[in-house]
Amino acid sequence: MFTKILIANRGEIALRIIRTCNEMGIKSVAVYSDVDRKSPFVYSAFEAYPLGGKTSQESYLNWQKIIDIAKKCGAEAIHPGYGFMSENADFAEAVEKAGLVFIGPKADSIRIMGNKTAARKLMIKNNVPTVPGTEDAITDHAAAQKIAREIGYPVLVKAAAGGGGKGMRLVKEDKDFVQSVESAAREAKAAFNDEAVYIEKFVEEPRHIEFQILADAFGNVVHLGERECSVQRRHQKVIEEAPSSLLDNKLRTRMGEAAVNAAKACKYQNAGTIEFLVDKNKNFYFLEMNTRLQVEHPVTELVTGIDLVEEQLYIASGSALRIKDSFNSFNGHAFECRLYAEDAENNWVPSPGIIEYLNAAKGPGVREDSGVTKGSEISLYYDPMISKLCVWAADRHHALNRMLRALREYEISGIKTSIPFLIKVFEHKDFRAGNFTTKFIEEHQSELLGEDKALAEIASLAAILAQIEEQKKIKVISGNSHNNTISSNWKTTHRIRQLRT
Amino acid sequence: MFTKILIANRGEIALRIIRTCNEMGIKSVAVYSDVDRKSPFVYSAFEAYPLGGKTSQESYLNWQKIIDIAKKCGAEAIHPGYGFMSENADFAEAVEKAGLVFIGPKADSIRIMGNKTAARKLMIKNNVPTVPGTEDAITDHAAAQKIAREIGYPVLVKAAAGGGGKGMRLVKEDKDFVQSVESAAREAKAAFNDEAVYIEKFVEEPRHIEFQILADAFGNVVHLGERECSVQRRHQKVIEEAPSSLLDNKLRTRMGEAAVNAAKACKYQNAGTIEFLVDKNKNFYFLEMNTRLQVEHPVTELVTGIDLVEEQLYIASGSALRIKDSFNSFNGHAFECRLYAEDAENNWVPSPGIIEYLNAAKGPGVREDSGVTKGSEISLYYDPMISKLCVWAADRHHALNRMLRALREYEISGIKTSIPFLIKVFEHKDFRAGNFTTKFIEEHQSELLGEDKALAEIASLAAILAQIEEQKKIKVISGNSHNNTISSNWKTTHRIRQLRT
Amino acid sequence: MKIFANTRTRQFEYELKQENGNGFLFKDDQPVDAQFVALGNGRYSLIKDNQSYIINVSKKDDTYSVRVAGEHFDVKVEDERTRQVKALVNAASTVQGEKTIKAPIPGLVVKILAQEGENIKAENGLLILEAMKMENIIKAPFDCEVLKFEVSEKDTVTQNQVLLRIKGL
Amino acid sequence: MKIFANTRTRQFEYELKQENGNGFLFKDDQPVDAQFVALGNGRYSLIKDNQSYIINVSKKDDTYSVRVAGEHFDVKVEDERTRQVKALVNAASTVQGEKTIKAPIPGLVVKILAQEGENIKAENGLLILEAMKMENIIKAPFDCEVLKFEVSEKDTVTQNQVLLRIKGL
Repeated sequence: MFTKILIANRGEIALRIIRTCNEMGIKSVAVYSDVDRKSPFVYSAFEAYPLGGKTSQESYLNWQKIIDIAKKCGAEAIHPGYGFMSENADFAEAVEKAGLVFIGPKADSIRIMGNKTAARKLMIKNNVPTVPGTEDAITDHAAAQKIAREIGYPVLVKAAAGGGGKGMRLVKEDKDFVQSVESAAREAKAAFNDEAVYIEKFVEEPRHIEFQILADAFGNVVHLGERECSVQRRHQKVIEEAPSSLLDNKLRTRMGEAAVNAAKACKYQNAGTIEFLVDKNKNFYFLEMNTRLQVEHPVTELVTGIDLVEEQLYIASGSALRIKDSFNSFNGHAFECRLYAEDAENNWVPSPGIIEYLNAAKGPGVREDSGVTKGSEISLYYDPMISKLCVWAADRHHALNRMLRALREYEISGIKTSIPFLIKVFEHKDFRAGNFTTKFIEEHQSELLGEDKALAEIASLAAILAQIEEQKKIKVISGNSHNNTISSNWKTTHRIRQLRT
Repeated sequence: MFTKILIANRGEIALRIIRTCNEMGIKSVAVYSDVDRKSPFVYSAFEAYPLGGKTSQESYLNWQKIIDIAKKCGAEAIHPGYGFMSENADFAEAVEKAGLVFIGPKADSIRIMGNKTAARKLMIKNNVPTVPGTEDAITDHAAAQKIAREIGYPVLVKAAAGGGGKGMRLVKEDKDFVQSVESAAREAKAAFNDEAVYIEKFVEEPRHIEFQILADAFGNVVHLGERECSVQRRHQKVIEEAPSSLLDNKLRTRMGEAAVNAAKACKYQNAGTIEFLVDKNKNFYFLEMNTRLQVEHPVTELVTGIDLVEEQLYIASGSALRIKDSFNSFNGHAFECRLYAEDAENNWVPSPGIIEYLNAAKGPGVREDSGVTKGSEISLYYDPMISKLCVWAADRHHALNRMLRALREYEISGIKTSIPFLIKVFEHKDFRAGNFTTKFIEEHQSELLGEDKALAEIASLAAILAQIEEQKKIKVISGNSHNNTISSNWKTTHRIRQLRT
Repeated sequence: MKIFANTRTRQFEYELKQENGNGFLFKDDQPVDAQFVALGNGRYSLIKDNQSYIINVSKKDDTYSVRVAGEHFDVKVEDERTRQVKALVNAASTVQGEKTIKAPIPGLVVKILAQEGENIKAENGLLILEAMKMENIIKAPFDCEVLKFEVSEKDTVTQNQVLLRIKGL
Repeated sequence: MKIFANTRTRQFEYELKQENGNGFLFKDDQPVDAQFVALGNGRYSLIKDNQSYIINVSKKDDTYSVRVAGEHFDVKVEDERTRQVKALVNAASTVQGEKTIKAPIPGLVVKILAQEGENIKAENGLLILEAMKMENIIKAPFDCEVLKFEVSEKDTVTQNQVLLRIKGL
């Protein structure tokens, strides 16, 4: 096993990896941009080295510097996290050339699965079902439009090198095509330095269901079951759960086999994820493979009891898989909410700023993987995801209610977050019933936004009392509270919503 | 199921119960002393009513007022938590007489199991092994001393109505007997309004292993396996775990059967715990029954997936047990650390004060049940336990390392806590090997205290830099840090201890 | 004195009566039964009609940002006097022929899509704003002439900062 | 200038050199490679020799209470000057025939076990102090006469508060 590893990432995922290192007695090395000097992942690491700069390009995408630091500080391996260089085959190769271990798959696997068209061809060859669309990446926008017209709208435009919704556009009408492709290409160029895109058919009533796999250097591959990530906004996952409320054991077995075949087809090693779309007739299609640890890996950890980062480290250090069998049953049910610094009620604008107070939800069944703390500044330089709030409970019903409890309990001020929006999703009858697709947010937007009247009244009263308190001129005396008696007017209707589960 | 319940308790356990209420859509009612007005359990409850006063006698032990509030606010049941009136049969009876449900056993069961001598007789009659000692409670101290001499020292003096270490004394020599009995009786009088004590033989190389049981109104009883609570100081539990590293399946089955028999013998209902001592030859003796939810119930929840408070509510509302079979195997391993406001390095003095900053451990496998937050004042009026930090992992080895990670990660300032001491316990080779008794702390005290030299040096440097920063006259420039280069002197020996697992 | 609290979509009206330095709050002529206890760090424990709430308050400019039970409200508090002064000020201002386009979000100007002096049709792009790695196209609200860009490509802008001036056609 | 930091059991010595308003810290004549960045709330990120620590500092009287890696240290910081002043003061003070017994913990005086004027043998109880529901007997450190109790039963006392005065026999 390694004695020291460098983490080429930031935020919650860097801290997540540091925690496993601490538990395994491995020294963790953080690298950080100027903006991140005060971040929890920097002060939680065993060692920390500055990369300088503010933008990703200047810091977390600065390969050579990162590899130099790793070599000089005596790290034996580099963990790329997700995003940044995690799916960059050239980086993986450079790491290996420098005599270090890349904690992830071999460059060839990244390369083929990172190229959507090559991956698609490989899947077709290996009998893994795929969505109709272009075989090759396209840089000629006029040619792309021609193909889009042939497949028929709506189509998806996707960055060939992309992931995580960046450089992705849904095009419903021909007139929007050119602008969408240009914008997607520009985003792709900025994020991945590759402007090629490809076009595919948009699947009807799709649900996003993905399989976690683990593979070692000896050809052993297992899957750890599925995660459902259908609740998305602008192709960004918002809520994930395991297991899926859609799958029965038969479908799980078939999809699990396809996932294992996909991983074997590209000679995969380490942890990876096969993403599928499942349509309204329970047909499933290979969407893409994420050749790295996923943001949403904690829900799998919660229902399998496996520490995926620990398994990654064992595999990367040359061990054979310690898990011998694929998972077709799970312990309980888990949800993850991504907490974004954004204001859903104000057209989802980003909400940068200083976190003035933070008191996370705690107690039974709550797990938080956060990258911030009280006093942290949320900047515009990086992803707006500040934390992942997860719950575990014995079944989906209890997990839904536990997440509602945790979201309501979570105190944060100074910035706005997606929590109020997430609460409305967890209250929504269709989501609770497991009756939803990737279009859930789009279709129910109006029900998922808006002010609760009773709570608005409480907030208004609080604001008035806070202002009076601030002015320090008057002490407001309660109509009743100093009598130590019980209020005569029982306004219990007030907070029905807060208790609805 | 109930629609509203009152919680006749404070601190972390009140909040624990509120959380389950919130998840079940049950309205929770908090009652609070003047000292607790700003406590998390008060502002987390659905409703909150003042009891007035500061001492327990004036507030949480003020039965009539609590029952009055419960009736007036429309609560259907009262949850007593642990401590205070949770094992007071007269209170349970008064609650029932007021037409409310007491969330716990019937008064008769509390009465017989709360009277150590009656409980002992009942156990002997039902073939549950017991420790040699007095059959009856004693108020005549001279007579008590006579019996102690007959049994032979060391003996334990215990409050007949007691629990949780209050009113308990270990007497090693005859000359200390009278003072110990008087002191124990005084504590017992103050805490339980009953000064009777009893005397028993002190078991050799004892380990404290207890079984969680659940019983319904229809005579169904199951056990949920054991918790080991051998790490104690002054008879107060400090660390608990499930399962025990001592038990094999054979012993677990025998003890589990004895536990179920003990519960049946007293016609028990609701959640309860049968405490046993296991001696060096794996003989086990009934110690006492705790007729309430235990402080350490979370470790059982973590390895069984059961929400014990939810089960308590189902049983109290008249449902038959939803769990049909006793647990003889568990999912992974769990530890609980009780975090006390005390300074182990300074003779364990209490450390009251304001919590200036608090950032609890988070991430994979960490559960915290805390009764405080940043800004909370730890007073001298109540128990010094401020929080329970729990971890779950796939096995004991991983759980040990995860707890070490969590304890080191836990930021708290303004008061001193037992964390540094707990770290040393989790580092100790005998504890790690599962090789310990209830005398562990006493026997290893010197190894479990003392300053780590490398960290003392870091702390000293930090104090100097903090003082210079405070004076704002000089800006200290690092010998190296502004070069963005890697330090040439690799002092990695420095923090070996921090990584030892 | 009347006090008004406005959330994004609602207004609540209270009456504050003063006596011997103490204040008494009324709503619909009924005394308000509310204990409001500061916990520090912008936190308050509110017990209203015996119901208990933890409230987080953060003030930005003249807006109270209030978190309660997981929900989030921006509340503007005004008393009668401030409201009257404001009404006078508003009456004095006149409508301009020009319109400014403000940044709806803080972000980075990645591309300017129009020229000064150019006529742009409604819904066509004026400028691309990137925030947290997502691009947002700022479109013309109606057919208009671009008068002046107040920002350049690569500029970082704050929310509500003026991006450009246009004139309706 | 020399600076001394004392934990309960150890002393560390540093040298602070000043130049143009900047300070340079040395230990054993080597420059200290340490970045110390305030995060607010008494928190600091210390990176020393590239090793990273989160530090919580809380000051009480003249003691810095420092948490690092789960450990807890009470550190007293003194520079050469203060140390010299202190030495002078200490030299001036003389040993008293009387001794005070101070409260080792904060708590409640539940019972006074001796009378003023009474002679008490070493290890016998003088007073019972209760804190957080546990009783602690304060015993005579040596054979002594009780001169005066400075507290009464039911009094709440702080740590280091004088409980009584005794005189050795």
